[in-house]
Amino acid sequence: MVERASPLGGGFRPGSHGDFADGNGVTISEVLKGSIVEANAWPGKEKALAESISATCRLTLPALPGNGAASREGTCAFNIGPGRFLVSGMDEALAGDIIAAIGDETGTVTDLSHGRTVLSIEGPRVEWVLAKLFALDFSLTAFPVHAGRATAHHDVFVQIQRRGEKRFEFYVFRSFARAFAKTLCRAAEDVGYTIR
Amino acid sequence: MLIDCPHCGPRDLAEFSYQGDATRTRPDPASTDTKAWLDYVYNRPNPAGLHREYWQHAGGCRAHLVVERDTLTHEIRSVAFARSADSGDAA
Amino acid sequence: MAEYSALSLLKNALSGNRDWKPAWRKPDPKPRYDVIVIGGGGHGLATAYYLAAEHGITNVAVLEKGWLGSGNIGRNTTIVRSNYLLPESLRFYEFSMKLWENLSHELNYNVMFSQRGVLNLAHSPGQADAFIRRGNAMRHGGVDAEWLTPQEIARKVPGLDTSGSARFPIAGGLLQPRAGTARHDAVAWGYARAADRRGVDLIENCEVTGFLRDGDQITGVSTTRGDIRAKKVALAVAGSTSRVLQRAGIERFPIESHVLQAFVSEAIKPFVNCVVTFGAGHLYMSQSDKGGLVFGGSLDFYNSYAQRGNLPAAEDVMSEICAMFPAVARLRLLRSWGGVMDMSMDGSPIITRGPLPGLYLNCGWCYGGFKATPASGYSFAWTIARDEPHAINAPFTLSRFERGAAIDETGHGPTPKLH
Amino acid sequence: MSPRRTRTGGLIDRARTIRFTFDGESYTGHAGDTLASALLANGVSLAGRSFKYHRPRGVFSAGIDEPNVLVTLLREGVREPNIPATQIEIYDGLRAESQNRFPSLAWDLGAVNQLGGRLIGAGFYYKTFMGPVIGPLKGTRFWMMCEHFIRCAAGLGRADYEADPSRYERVNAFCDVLVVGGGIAGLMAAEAAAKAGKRVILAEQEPQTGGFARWSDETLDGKPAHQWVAELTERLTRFDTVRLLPRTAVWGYYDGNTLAALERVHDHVARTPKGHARQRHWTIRARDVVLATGALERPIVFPGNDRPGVMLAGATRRYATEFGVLPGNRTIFFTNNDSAYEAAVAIKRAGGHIAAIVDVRPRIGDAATALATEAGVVPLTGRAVAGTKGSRALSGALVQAFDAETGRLSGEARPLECDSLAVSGGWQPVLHLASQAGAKPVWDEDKQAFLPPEPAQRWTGAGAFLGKFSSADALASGRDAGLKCAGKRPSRARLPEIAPEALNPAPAPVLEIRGRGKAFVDFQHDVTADDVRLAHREGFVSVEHLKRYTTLGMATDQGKTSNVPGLAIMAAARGITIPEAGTTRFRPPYSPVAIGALAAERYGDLKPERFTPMHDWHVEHGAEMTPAGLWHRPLVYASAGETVEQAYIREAAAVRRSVGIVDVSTLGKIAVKGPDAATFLDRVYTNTFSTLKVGKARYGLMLREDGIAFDDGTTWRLGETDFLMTTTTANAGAVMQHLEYCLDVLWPDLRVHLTSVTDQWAGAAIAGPQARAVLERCVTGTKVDNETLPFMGIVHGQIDGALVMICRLSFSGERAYEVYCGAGHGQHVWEALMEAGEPFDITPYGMEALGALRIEKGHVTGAEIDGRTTARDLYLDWMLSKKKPFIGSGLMDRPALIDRNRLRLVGIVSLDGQKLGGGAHLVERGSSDEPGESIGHVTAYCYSPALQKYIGLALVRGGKARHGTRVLLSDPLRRRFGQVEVVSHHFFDPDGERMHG
Repeated sequence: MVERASPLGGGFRPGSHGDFADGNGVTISEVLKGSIVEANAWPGKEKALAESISATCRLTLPALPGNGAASREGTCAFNIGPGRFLVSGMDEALAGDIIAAIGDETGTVTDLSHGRTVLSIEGPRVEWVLAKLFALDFSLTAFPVHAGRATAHHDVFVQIQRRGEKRFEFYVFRSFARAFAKTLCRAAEDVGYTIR
Repeated sequence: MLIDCPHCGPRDLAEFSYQGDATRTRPDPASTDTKAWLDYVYNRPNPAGLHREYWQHAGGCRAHLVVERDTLTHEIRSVAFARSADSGDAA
Repeated sequence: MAEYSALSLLKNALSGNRDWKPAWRKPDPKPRYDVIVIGGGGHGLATAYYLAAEHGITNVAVLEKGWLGSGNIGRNTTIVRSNYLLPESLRFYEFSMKLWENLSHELNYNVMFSQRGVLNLAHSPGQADAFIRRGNAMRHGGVDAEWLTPQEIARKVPGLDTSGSARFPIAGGLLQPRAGTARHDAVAWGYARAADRRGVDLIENCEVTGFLRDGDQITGVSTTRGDIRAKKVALAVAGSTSRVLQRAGIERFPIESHVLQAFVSEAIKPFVNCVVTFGAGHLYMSQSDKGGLVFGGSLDFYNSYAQRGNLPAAEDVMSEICAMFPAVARLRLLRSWGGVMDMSMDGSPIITRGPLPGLYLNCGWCYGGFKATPASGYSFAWTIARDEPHAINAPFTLSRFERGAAIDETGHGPTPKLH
Repeated sequence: MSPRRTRTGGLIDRARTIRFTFDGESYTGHAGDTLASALLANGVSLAGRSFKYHRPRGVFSAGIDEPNVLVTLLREGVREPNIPATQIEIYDGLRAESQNRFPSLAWDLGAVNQLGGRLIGAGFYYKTFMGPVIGPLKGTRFWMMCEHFIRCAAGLGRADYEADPSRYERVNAFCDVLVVGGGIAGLMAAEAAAKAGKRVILAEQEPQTGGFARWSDETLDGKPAHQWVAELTERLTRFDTVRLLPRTAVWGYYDGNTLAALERVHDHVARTPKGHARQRHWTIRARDVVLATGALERPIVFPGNDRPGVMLAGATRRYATEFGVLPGNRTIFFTNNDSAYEAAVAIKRAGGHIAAIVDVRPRIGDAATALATEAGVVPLTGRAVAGTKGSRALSGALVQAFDAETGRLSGEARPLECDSLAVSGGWQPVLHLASQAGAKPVWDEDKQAFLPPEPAQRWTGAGAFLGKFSSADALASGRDAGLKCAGKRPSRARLPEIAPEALNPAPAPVLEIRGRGKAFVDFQHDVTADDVRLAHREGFVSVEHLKRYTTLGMATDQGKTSNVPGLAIMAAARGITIPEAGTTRFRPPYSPVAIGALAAERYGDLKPERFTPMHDWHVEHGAEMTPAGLWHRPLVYASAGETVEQAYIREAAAVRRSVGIVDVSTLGKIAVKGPDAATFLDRVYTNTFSTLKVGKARYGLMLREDGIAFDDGTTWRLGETDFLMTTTTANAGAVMQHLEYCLDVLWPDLRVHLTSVTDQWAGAAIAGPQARAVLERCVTGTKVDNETLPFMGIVHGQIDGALVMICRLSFSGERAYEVYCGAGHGQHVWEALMEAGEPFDITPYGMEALGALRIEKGHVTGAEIDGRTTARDLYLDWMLSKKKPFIGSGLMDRPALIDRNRLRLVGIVSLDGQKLGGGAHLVERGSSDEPGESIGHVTAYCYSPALQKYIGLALVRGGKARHGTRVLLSDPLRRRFGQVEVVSHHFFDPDGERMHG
């Protein structure tokens, strides 16, 4: 297969940037997911859809608002709207598997593997940096590990999954990815950041 | 202002897009009653007080909501999904 | 009552300013008038003035629920312009502009109309074409308009980011040199004083609570200061239009009330000498005589009668002003306020007889009411006095929606928040 | 040693000397000084000039309420005007300038305005400057000439045009309890809430917490108040759940308990570290708010009350106690309440000399008497200061007998020598935030102050904000407020013991001493008591009229000191009480906020940039990019020396001649899926989609509900229940939102899902006679011949290993294909197409050529679908289905919308061989001087390589009926006039032979 180009461009330079007086505040990197799909249940079929996803992706996805899950292999899924889930994994075949697994009577699946860019941000100052960009409560109690949130930074829609106590993954529309990465990096300058 | 999205929880106003009056009833699509169409498209109760209105959680889950809000104080009394709201637009 | 002039100022200064008289009387309402104007804002006061001055109808009361000029004319970014696209709007606002140009004299009150120019910046070739279309429409309608290149703009307005590296580089600008600003309160006070001198009763703290009727015919109003009868009742209450109409039994109307915020910075020495608007967003800015930068942007986008704005809308405006004038980032916001706008379904006003017999209506000014004040008062007075519209307000009826003859400057259709 | 600095005491760090300049003079101060305290310590009493009369002014307050000494800071290469000296922490190298004076503070030409004092009182502008009725200065010209000079004289500091180099940022915060104000009440509230497990934010506008406790001489449990405060603050920092925000002014109280605060992060150091914000804009969503905002002291209005050396009594106390600075060598106190006595003692203890205490009250209590004794004076009760002496500095005060009942002065005015006059008119709680939140203040006759009412939003008051002025009350009310926010009942636990006991600061109801000379109410705007009375005389009696007519309270201090005295004078003039005179509603911000701080991260980058997958290729290949909404799109790919026009003509000609390629990735793309998808499309489009076969595309038109054209595009049926809709680039968001509204609100029963896939697909359009040949060279997995891929057909295949979906459709009139592939493969596929096109000299083209080609074909776009045109106006009536209703069908036939005389679409051809011009109008007759009546306008124009002429599209009254006629092009704005012929808008290949072939 043809390799997918990153939308981030030359400005997204690996290395250390910003004020390192207190060490590395956060690490930012692009996660090259093989598959990203949006799965959308018909009313009343939310549970069936979540179960289907769970079975295909080998994880346990609760069909509850804002909930999410991740498998040991790194496949993750989270809820982004009523009956709507974002599912992603490193395997390029996964999108096809999910499309095949979900029947017409359960809902629809749309392949977004190219359409969304995933950025990971992690580190001790991650909540501070993110608080600059989103009107969301990033505290662990309000936003537990695996949970997902759909939100926006001004014109940029963002879907966020918490992947660890100090790690988040951001799904942004590909065409906005370069601008968003720039904004994210800028917000991290005061705590020092590393691009990997 | 914060709107308590039934799906996402309380979120900042900036994430929502106002979609207008939610008391209008769209005429039957095949209706040729111009008066009814005019009333639907142009007329509004525009109350000073409790207002039933649509908001879309555009910067969130994208669902349309029916919000009851006081236009004098901006106090929000209730929020529900437009899809499950009991009255309002149907055709 | 004494004329205002440099001489009267000097005379009064010599006598310790003890002899100044009230700018207008504070009469009690009479039981009956020829015309009652509801709403003591700019439009209501201007209407009363022109009824008296142009039509000799002086047995007129203006009823104001608060203090005169307490509506949108009291919280305003004060821009006066006639740079419109559509012929109906052009005719109306240019008529207004001509009245503005002689207003201080006519009212014997300095309304500080300053024709410092309004410059609309365009930021893409397509937007430039749209602005040129408007400028040409102005010229064909007998209104002044000029097209400025980015170089000319850089010379005229220092501090603007005219660099090619701006996020939205400036492609040109449409200038109306005769446009400008005026002192908003002075307009209300000037009309009030001039109307009062011609015998109009200006009655403050008098809220209309209901309408007196004879069948369908409106015969007067009930107020917090008693019932008052009149042959004709005229409504000019801007953001409160729907509320007042509801008291006349009209439950649904093509108006939504929305909040618009405006802002002023701390006073600084002269910084910008014309009104500038930013085309890659929605922002207008000028500098007041006191030195504050006065600016505003879009509506808060939801129905509201609370004169209170929200924070995200304010932040949007600040972002845009910084994009336009990067030096302004360091200046400080002094005050913000919110006004209630009567947003119509096509963004254009309604000045008409009806919708009930004996009732006359002036509303739907969205956020363009200030500049319209003279023409609005003039044509509304005409409509009330003669029971037929003046040529300039004839297209601005209610029936235009029925006919499909909306006057939609922005092309956004019946979505009031977008006008 | 500075002349006014005490030998010891204060909370400044005397070991650290700091150098700064003021108006070019070098001075020193200590760490912990404000610019105001440092200037006072250096004996600089004249430090500002007032707005209108240019009166000499000195420091009047010690805090946020300072009306007089505003300075311009020169920092990071730019000017920052109007900063109160009381709010500036000095740092090494600080440079400040005084304002509103020329040529210098001491000798200011503007002071000539004082001579015209009576002439230029309140409202004078309105009464003159109307100018002559005839002559060169008639109309507005005379006023504008005068205005020019008035403007130069007005304003305060001068800003420059250099971009602000600062960085600002926003931080969103969430908490259970936001405590506004870090005085002892606020600290107690914060601790109580934190102990109950709540997430707490405490914001304090000053650099340190403590407020009044920093300059009182009280002890709490035997410790000096400031030390007790420091310990409590330290305890708070140990909670993980507490965030302390010093230098943070909460300035806005918005709906839903959303509060805005400004943190001055690095204003107190010489240089903001790289990558850090100078100021930070906090948006705090708090479940509960504790307002512990304290109180501000009011002045008394009396003649000459603005002379440098006159200062608020509480401020003198703060300068002496916190900063170790004496207000003068001989200080007179003038008061209507007891709090000034405590201040007098503080000055005395710091080593100052109290010349007198003048009290308007006939009698005072024992406690005050004792304090006066300690201060070394016998209070002059029943007396008032009726005037002051001095010019640029205070040299004395005139003291006269005064009857507080009648407000009259009597007897001889006795001059008393002094260089400092400390005034107290009582205290007014800071209600601004509560007022913003909708609270209407209530007048308290006993305290002679406005107090907060019952809250409308979720806030709880504490301390002096509630009118509880004693430290004991502040501690108790603060703790109770914190507990209340934590859902707990008031505590009976012991509170720290306070010594000495505080005096009751309830003042006598005297806020003005009427005498001869200017008595200032609003210092900064030079509004005098006589101005207030003049406003009354002229009928401007409502509070709002008063404010507007005199500009009272509209200066940068926003009337913090002038509000209540102004109201009191108006109330007296009207013969009514203060509450009857009314209050004004406070608006955000409570204190001025840098505009850049509110723009935050958007300062410098207003909107995010949107790039297509092929963006870098375009740039590398010389494309000139142009903004299209948030997107960047190639305008032309000009080669060296080419103009834009030459370039697009070359590009468009290449398409007609051979083949071209254009990036169409920006088109909006929406996946429409589900069993009811076809039904749904039938309802939103004017034409029918349910009859569309799988593997085919159709052009569609949408209307708004009012029957006006909304958007157009093609929709592709990829499967029975699977459609891909495309929209115009500009309307992508609006169409998506419209469709979602339809599904959520109008037809919730339809089983349809929508997903934005704009970013999933890269799109390249290949157009021209050789387009198919190019595809044949690179597409695998499918044939692309006319049979397999007829007009509006769709095939799936691969290009150089990447999956592609190809639809044959054309907006140029040429044989053309849109090739879609995964966005991540966009550049890969584009390059493969370029390579395959090499033998045909494939030419990349930009927006200009794209426009030229679509104009030649007569295809409409945003310039024609401008929100005012109907389908019929654009001759798209054939798309209006008669078989089914659709959005817009209900109102599209209204009489004015089907009028034949509407502006309708035509083509125009330039007859003089000159360019047309977007936005030019068309007239039947007219000249450059008399442009005549417009009958329409040009919506788009180009040079047509196919026709070798300048052509355009236009909307013209009557439309088609004018075909074959000649009209005049009129573009007065660009001075272009000429003749054009009106023709069909289908210039090129009207029968579609090339497109279908």
